[in-house]
Amino acid sequence: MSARPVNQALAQEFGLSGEEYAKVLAIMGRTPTLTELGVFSVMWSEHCSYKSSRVWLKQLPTKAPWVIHGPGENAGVVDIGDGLAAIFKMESHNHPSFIEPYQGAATGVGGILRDVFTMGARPIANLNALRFGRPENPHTKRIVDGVVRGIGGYGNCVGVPTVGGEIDFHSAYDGNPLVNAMTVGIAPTDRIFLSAAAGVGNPVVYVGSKTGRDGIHGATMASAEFGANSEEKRPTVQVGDPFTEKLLIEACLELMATDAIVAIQDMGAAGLTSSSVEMAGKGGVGIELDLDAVPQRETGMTAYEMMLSESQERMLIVLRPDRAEQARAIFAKWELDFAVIGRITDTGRIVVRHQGTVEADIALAPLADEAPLYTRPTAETAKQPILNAARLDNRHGLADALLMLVGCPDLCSRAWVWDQYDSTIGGQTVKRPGAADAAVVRIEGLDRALALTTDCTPRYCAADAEAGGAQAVAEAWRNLTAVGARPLAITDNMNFGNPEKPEVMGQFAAAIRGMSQACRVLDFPVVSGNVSLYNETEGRPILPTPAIGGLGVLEEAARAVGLALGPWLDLVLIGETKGWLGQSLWLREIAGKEEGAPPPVDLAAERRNGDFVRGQIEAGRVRACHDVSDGGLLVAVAEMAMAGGTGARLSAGPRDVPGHAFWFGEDQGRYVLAVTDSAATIAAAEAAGVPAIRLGYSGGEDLTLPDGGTISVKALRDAHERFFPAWMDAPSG
Amino acid sequence: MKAVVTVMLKSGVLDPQGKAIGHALANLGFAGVGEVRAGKVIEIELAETDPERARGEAEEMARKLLANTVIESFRVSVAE
Amino acid sequence: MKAVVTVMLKSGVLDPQGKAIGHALANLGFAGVGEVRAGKVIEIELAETDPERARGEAEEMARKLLANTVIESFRVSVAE
Amino acid sequence: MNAAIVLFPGINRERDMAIALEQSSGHKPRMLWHTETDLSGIDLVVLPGGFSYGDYLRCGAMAAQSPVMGAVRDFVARGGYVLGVCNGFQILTEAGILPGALLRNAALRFLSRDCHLRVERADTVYASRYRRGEVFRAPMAHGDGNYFADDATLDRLEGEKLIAFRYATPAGEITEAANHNGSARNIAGIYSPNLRVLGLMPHPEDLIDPLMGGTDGKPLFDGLCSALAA
Ligand SMILES: Nc1ncnc2c1ncn2[C@@H]1O[C@H](COP(=O)(O)OP(=O)(O)O)[C@@H](O)[C@H]1O
Ligand SMILES: [Mg+2]
Repeated sequence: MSARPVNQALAQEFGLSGEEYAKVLAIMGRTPTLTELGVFSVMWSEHCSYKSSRVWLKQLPTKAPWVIHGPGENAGVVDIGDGLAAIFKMESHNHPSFIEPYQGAATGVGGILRDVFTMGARPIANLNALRFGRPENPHTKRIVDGVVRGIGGYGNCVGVPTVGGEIDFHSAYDGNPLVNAMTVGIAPTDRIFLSAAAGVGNPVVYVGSKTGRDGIHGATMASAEFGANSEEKRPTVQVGDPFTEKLLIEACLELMATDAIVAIQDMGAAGLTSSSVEMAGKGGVGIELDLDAVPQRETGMTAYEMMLSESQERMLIVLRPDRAEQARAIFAKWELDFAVIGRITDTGRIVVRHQGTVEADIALAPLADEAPLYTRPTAETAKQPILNAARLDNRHGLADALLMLVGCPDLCSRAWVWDQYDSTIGGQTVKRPGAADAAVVRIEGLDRALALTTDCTPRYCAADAEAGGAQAVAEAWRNLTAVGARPLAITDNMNFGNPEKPEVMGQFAAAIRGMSQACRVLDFPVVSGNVSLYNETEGRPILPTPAIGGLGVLEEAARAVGLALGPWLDLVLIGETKGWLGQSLWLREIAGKEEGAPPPVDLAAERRNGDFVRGQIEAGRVRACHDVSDGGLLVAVAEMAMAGGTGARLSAGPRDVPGHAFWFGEDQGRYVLAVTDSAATIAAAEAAGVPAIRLGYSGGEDLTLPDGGTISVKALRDAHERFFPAWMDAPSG
Repeated sequence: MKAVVTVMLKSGVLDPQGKAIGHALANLGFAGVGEVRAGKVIEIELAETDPERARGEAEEMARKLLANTVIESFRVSVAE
Repeated sequence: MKAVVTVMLKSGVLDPQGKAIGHALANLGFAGVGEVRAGKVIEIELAETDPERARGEAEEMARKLLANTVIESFRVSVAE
Repeated sequence: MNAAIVLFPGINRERDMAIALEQSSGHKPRMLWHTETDLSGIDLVVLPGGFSYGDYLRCGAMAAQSPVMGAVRDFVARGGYVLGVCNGFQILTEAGILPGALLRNAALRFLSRDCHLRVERADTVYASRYRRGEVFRAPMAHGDGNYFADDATLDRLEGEKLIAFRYATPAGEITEAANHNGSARNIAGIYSPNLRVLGLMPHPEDLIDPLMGGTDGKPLFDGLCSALAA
């Protein structure tokens, strides 16, 4: 490697501040080598060290009797009964997906899968939470196309069904789309694999794909040694290889059925560096690596390059020495590279050798303990006024407004998207995308099923991050409840702008506060998550987007309810309606304004209403259920009608709420139930202290509105299904 | 004229397809197979009759649409 | 030696990808674009140093694996 | 009945298939690694769905060259029963065991949705539990299911009544709109001349349980398993 002197200037290029570099010098007691500087810079990066977010993340509730492993492991682990655990996490791949949408999204899926199967779980479901710029923005179409193909391309090939997710459009994401991928896996509770290394002398084994110069620290791009490469600038984009990932899943699970593994960890961000440092650090041991043994795809790679490469589809394993040959045979069968590249020591140091030279020798404890931790300044975002619904201009009748809403980009059918995702593979998908508020996936061979959802309403978070944070958690809980599941835990993906801006850090802190309150009241702890900061272009941050991935359990998959409306049922609204139009989609799409305070979440009412609904579902009294969210009550009913191909006749709402506010307001904590006997449901609700009113009944081919308007279900579907195919498949650039 | 645009992954970028093809050729008993790279070729009939202008046009097409220059490089040849 | 195997769909086989590219090029404002066909190219490093034998080897690879002659035709070139 | 499911690297619907076969036959099928060549004692070989070798190069191309496929070819020659679903169908055409080829879907996108299949003949071990002309539903999940063969081959398939299923409307009409992937003559599946090899693109094995939305695919396995059990 060409001699670039290691000094403060280089450290800064690598992303370390002057103060951070001074700490490095103090820890090392000498000038670090290039490789050592690389190790510090990636371990102390925002991505690996959570230096701006850690103080806030600590506030999140993470415990419950059913939580087996909370944050701190590769993924969260919860007990789901029958001796099984669900292992799940969500992770962002925002920046790569902007640069190269297909590969960025694909490798995002690959990365989160590895976080889950590295703990011993067979992945059984994928979900994704996506935010894109305005459809009118000329780049958006290309990004949507690439991201959707990439998610499908990877997930379909590895054979994990993609069963759910969400998509929003907003100009704030024009230059910075969000791609958050979630994976859920299943393992026996007594066969969960952790990453803490142990056993002095135990071999450290590298398996999977070979290492190339993929995604090495952007800073090196500018350094001299690549000058010879002429105009072919080295891309930071990694290409995913889902075929190799599939082999890696099967090989790892086969090895995990033996007792060969002491510790295992995927090589994610900062590859070999973070995996080896974290495994040894967590285990309180030392580690020695011999880079000559690392399987390499390219020639002449330096120690620095190998330690920082982010080549995909690789894992690091500490093995029992007497099982190394057995492990080698398994990986040979799956035609994957397998190499002993080091061993565990008792030195508490990481020592990296390459071609006879010690390229790095760092004490692990200070690398972890003295990692920077910032309590960055925060500033509150001014609260917006509560809108008075009665004063809002209401030019459109219910029917016109409904047709516009069900057809708008944020509410229209996503079938074009999920048709590109294999949702049935595995043969266990009880509720596919679009069939219910949460996806429901049965556990092979059992009656038990998991309910899964992702949720966040960024426009609420932008107006009031605390209310928005609470709302995101509450909506996830509500969606799980609406299929009849018992919500267990969440994973989160905190997508925000530049944390050095007090307003952004203020949003972050407020969102955490709101989430924490909701998690506490709903008994819905955070067991894993991810933070993605610096989501900005040209100084303009994205909307604060704390995406929530929720997981719940159903003892009996057969009891899961969907949202498809059948004929001749009573429709009952659960929860209170004040007609909250601030930050509603009606306000944005129909009145053309984005303003006002977002709907508040009454967490006690949320819990009461949800527990009541779940009880009714468990008792078999509910034929269909749908939560009321974006677009409000009338959109919820229309969605049930479209899903079931059945119309409904709705009666007038209460007199004290204006019609448009009643039918399009986004008050929280509400559900629409389709039942055979509304009187019984309403009586039970009253007994439980839960507001309930009859909305009307189902049947026929039309939706008849309380103001006399009528729309056929077919017309609704046409409006609902038009946007995506017309936008994406229209022959244009 | 006919322009032929060949699009390959840049060197250094992982080529999973090429890798798998190389494996398969070895399994079929072909010896002495080194690196295998897989790419795309696009043949375009052009109304343009001047070779240099045709090449220029095809290069622009490659930059704008046919190649993803973040990870791919291309070469153009013209014939007839 | 390096063998380059180019695989194209036979002329009787519909090529929706080529058609889609043609459409997209027209939409980007390229005029005078006629038929567009999309195919694959596979570059193979061979230990073989004799051009004729290398070509023969690559042709066999194409027949056995790289092309499906029900729908595709191929051509081989060798270099270096 | 002794059924074997072949595992190629990258295959991923083998579990779905095993569940369907076990449910209809009462026996767990054997799992056969792609390097095995001994098929003695086996009554039915299944090539399941997935992405063998990542679907790189062409779907099924590399799997078709596996050692096990030589054995499957002999097995077919001896009159053995072979079911190839999705990637399995692609492998059968790539191996030349069934005619034609599967091209990219006409719309150039992966398609995962339910389709309707019309049963073209019911006098086979695979379709005996359906009626001729009956329509059943099955999930499809593929990017390359666009069946292609030259006109002479298509005419022969029609003449010899070797078309197993066609994409249809729920009412059984053979329309362009029902033909999601653009297949020649709406062909979703074909038989070998002795009617013992069936290749089809959709996944009846993923619709055998009311909980997953229906049991339309179950008669195929019930018919097959009871015929081969005899
Ligand atoms: N927003 C968050 N909320 C809760 N836990 C988090 C959050 N962000 C990160 N974590 C936890 O911190 C640990 C490190 O995360 P990460 O660096 O993304 O892991 P990996 O490198 O395995 O992908 C994980 O246990 C993760 O669950
Ligand atoms: Mg990890």
